Amino acid sequence: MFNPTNCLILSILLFAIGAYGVIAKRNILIMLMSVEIMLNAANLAFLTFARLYNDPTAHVFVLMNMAVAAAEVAVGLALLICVFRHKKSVDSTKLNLLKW
Amino acid sequence: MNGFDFASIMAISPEIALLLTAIAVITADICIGKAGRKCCTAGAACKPEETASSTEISSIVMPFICMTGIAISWYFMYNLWNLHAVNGAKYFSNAIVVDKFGLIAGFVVTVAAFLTALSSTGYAKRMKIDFGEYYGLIMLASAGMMFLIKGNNLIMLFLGIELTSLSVYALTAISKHREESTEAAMKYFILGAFSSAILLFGMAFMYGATGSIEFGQMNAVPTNRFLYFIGIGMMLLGLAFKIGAVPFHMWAPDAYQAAPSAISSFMAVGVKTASFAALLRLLFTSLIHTSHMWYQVPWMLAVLTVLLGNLTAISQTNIKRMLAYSSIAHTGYILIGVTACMGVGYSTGLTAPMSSILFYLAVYALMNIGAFAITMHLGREDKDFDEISGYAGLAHKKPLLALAMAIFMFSLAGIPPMGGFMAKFYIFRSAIQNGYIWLAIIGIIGSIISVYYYLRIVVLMYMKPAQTEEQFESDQSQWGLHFTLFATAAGLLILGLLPGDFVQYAIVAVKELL
Amino acid sequence: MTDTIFMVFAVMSIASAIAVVTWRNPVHCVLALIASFAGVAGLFYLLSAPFIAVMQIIIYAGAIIVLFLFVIMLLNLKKNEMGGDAPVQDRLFTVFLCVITVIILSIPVVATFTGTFYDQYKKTFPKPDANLGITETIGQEIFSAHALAFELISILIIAALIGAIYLAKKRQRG
Amino acid sequence: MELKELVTRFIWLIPAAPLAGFIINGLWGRRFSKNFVTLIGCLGPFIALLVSIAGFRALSMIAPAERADGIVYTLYNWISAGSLHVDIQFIIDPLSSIMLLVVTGVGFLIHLYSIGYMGHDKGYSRYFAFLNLFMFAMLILVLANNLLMMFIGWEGVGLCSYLLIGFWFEDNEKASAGKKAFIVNRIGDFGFILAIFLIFTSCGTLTFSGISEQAKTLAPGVLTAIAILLFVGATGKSAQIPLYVWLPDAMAGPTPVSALIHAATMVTAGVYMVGRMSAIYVNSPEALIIVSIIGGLTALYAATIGLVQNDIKKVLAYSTISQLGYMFLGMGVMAFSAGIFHLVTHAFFKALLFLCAGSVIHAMSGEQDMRKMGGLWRKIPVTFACFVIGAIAIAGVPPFAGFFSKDEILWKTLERYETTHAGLYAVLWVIGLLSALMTAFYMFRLIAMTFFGAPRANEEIMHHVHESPFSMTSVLVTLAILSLIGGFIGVPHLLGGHNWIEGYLEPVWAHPESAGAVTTEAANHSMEIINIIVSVLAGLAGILGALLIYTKFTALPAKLTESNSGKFVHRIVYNKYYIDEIYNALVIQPIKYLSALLWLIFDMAIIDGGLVDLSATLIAVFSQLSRRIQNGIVNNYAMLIFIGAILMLCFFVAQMAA
Repeated sequence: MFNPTNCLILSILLFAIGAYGVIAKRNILIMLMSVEIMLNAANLAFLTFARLYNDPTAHVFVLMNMAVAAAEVAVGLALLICVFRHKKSVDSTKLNLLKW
Repeated sequence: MNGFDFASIMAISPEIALLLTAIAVITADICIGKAGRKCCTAGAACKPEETASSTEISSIVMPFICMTGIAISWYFMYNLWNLHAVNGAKYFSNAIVVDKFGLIAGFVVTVAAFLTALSSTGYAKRMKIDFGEYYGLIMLASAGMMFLIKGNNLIMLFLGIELTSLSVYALTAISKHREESTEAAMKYFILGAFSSAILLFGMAFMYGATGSIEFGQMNAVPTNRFLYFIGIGMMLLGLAFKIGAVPFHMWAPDAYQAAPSAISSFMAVGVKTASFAALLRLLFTSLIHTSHMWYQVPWMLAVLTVLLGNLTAISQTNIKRMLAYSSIAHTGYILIGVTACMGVGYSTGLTAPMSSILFYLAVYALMNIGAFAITMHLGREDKDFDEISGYAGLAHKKPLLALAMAIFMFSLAGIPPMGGFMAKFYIFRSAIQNGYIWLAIIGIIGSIISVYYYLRIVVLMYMKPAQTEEQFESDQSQWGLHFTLFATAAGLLILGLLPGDFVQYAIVAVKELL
Repeated sequence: MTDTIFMVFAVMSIASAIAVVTWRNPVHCVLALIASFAGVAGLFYLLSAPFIAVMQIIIYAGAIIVLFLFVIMLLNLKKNEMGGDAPVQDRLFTVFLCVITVIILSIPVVATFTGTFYDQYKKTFPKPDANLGITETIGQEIFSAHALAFELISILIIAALIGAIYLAKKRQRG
Repeated sequence: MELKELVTRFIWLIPAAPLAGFIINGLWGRRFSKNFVTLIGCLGPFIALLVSIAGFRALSMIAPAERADGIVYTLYNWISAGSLHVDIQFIIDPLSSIMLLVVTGVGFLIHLYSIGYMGHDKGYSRYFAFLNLFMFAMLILVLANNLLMMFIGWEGVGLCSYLLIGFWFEDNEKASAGKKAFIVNRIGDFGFILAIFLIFTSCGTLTFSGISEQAKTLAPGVLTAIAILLFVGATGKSAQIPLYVWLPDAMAGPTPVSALIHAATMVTAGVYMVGRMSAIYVNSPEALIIVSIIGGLTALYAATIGLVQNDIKKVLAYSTISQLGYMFLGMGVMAFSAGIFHLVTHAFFKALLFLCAGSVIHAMSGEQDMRKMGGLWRKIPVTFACFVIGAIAIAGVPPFAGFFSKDEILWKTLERYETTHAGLYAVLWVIGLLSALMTAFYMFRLIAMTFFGAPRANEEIMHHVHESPFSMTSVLVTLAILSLIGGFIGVPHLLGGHNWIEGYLEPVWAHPESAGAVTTEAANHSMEIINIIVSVLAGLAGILGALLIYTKFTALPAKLTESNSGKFVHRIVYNKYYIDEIYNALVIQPIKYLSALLWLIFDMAIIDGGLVDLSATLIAVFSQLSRRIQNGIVNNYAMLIFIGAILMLCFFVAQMAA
């Protein structure tokens, strides 16, 4: 039995957990993973609504999102490697050259 | 029109031109690089002057490929402008829309890209940047911005934002041997990805509320306003991040300070113009009917952005960081225009604010690129000339350069007869016309505060002695930069003295839209 | 039956997501992330999106997770290089913020799906369109209505490739 | 008619000629020889002067009834956006033609003077370039046919004033004086630009003729708001209470600049603007009262400060503020013609006084402190004679220029006594009279301290004292002649004149709706005569008082003490001390305390401390606070974004519930 409320609240929970990860973790790797969780949450919401409207458009959207997520992770991790070369750390608090 | 027929291809011809240019640049880079390596390996010893000459060649050839590509794309845009004399046309199953509004915004973006390429002729080499990636990513980012401007559904909006952002993240870190560059790019990336996720979540709710992802289809006030409002809120946040509105602005100072100046100005101008165009398109096709219920949100954003941007700019010691905060403040002024669009009659009240936003974006592009180009011009080795105290006495050593800088500063401060004054005038006028008098007053207060820090540069340049003798000697022949500076300064004066024509174009473009 | 499966997948995705954001060791986190993705994939399947569910496994587990693992191995982090969590008060405040978010976002969801709107759509829930999530429908959709977006994705991946390769490689001109 | 067409065709030359001078000298000035720079620099204003004279002639040939429409020339359609339509349009009507003659005439003379005065400065070409740029902006302001163009000129003159005050920028104090002027002016501009917006939204047009037509139809509240906002702009530019503080500091610039910008032309822009917007003001009695009160208070207040200043230029600066107050008093009592008349005569004699002061400073090798001067009149007789003429003119002694204009303003104030608010206008008249007395007093105190008595400067400086070159003295003499005869353009009917300037300007002004209550002239003749007599007496009393107190005792040479009437002399010396004491105790000390108190309260506490310093400090503090947000840790940025998101969502959820 399909219940959109459950699915949406689940996706909201995932979204909040992801947001927690970005804000509270100081390990950039894990922050990137948390962003992935948030994107997943959005995809889940999309598919719930697709089911609601019987509309394949959202499926296409979700597919695009996955590709974008993969591309984003690639750039993000490459940047992380770059940063690691300079700082020898993936600690986000070490990124403190630029402020004020 | 669904498929890839001729008309559809023509509709995206400017973008195609930019993409092909990107590919051409990267290919050219590989070829020249190979040629350079070949003469290294073929000979008994690698002759440094040969590699140097291949670098020299590519440092001139690459920007020229870019500029040619942009010129071709302008030609296509010109065709489209004449073709769509009456109304915007939609292509690819309504995925994109071609109209004069988008063409003007696209023109501003490509002008920014053109000036960036032009000013990078000597600069990219001095900064030890790899040309292929640099120019390729600039072209890709411009194409992303153009798609963002033209996009007519949420998928195109999201993909346009992502294409633009991914290219710009990489461009921020393009001089990756500098620690602060990579750091800024990393921060920008994390926050960008975070806000993209929020934006996407908002899009999901928007879709859930309206059952469609197409802009025109989302405009009917939906049966359930609950999800709809959540969707609007989160999407606004995503776009507010891209334009750098307070409190979503924190990436901007870091990224603008640490990126090479050419990229800082390109990113400030291009991303802002494209995001504002997308925001406006979203607004007037889909959201305007309910805007009377939530205009307070952009109102608040505008106030915060104007005040915080201007206040924080005062205490900066690095000119690029100061310009970053000032660009945040300028986002605030434009947001005043956006707010002025809201809660008023649909077609009557929108012409003035929307055309003034277009005008502001064009003026902002010129003055920002100009100001950043000065920091490029005076820089040496792989540094930009970014200490504010270093500008003391510039007028005595390089009077023309100081004059140009004074023009940019006065224009940014909104002092007549520069373009910046007319732009602010139009924005504030439209806000007052539509009943947002307090917003306009706060905007004017903000611009009065801004006089402090812009004027400080002028005072330093004209009224203080130079610190050392040789500090203004730049070590390159920089004809590209000279041309950029001349073009932007002249453009600002022209837009300030004769704004009528450009505003007429903007009005035509906006009226067609409504 | 479906409800039970739903609950299993739901608990799996939530629990492993929480594990991702609480554990310290990135390798463990990646493994938890796989479990979370798998759980969400199961949910996708339940939402009559079998094709997307499969793609979820392929792209996320196949591409993204592998990328993460590669980078973790490449960096070979020592303990002091990892960076832990924010201070306790920050974490508590973040939890507080997240709870507020959940509440704020849940209010409209619950409000929407209990009223007349819900009744109107309720009839279609049990039997989704048989063609909704299958590959053919999505394929047709992609190559007709969203052909341009599909092309744009390829450009986006090119851009990401250029950027990523440039950033990750060591050599630089000059 | 032929002349009119010719003028119409060449109006654009008036601003364009100085602009061309600015561009040429500004870009290539350093490479030119000094003579060529001079030629270019003076040619622009000269051409402008010629065209202005031609314009004035052409306008005089038009029938008086049609003069108000003026000679209009549209250069091009400047802004046309929606309902806003603004042209670059020049107008020569009676008001602007008078102003044009003053600006170009005095401006040209001061250019000539600068040749000698700035001759040895290393920034010679830069100076002329800026001066030409100033002329350009000022002429745009004067010629403008709409508010927006006027605002452009308004900002332009502010910018040039800033550039020229800080001309000797090596001196830190001077650079900051320029900055102060700029910032204080921006506060005024804030009011002005708000007024422009308000006018546009309520009238739908920005041209002066359009505004005049619409003004009567506006709601009284809106009218008053516009009028007061405009006046805020005027107080900034024309240095009225409470925004006058920048003008004394502005004396840091070269003296010809003080004469041109801070005495004759730019600072009068506020008066000119109020005159231009007379249609707004006559329909708003409240605003008129505010203008007249501020004007009167400024006149008195600045005059009291002028009494105790020791810097020769500071005295003149406060005197300028005081005289500007007079003009606003005239504007406030709807004596627009009298206000403009005073503007014209003031331009003559104040420019003269400043230039003479410049000549003195030049002679004294840069010394500005009057306590170190004295006994100069033999050494620089031409300067001395001119200065005395200027001082008599400003003191209001007939038949010098200042008498007629000042008297006219006082008379019109007194005349208003018969209408409503009788007490107010009586007080204003007394204030005006008192300021006239003080004006005469401090001017002759200045003369006494500078030119009479024993030299107080050291031998070396006195040895170098010499009359200025011909290029400077000729300008002084010209201006002295103008100060002498300038008043005859407005001889009142009572004294057998026909008040030409009043009749000439009359078509420009708007008239209040209830203009019927003007009393017949005959009935007022006796009052007018009393007014003239009293004001002349006040001027003479001031002059005599100052001369007595400052010269009588110091002028007696020490020889007398040795003569056989030594005892008598001793008594006189003693007496002098005695009188000085009384004077000191009864007059100087109270005024000193009063002005020190006023200076403390207004200048230091409220304006410098309160408005400028406090706001600057506050802004700096906020700036420090706001940058703390950017603490460098990316997680915190994400948190702020998230908080922003939550707040926005809270708003939307609340909105849904509503």
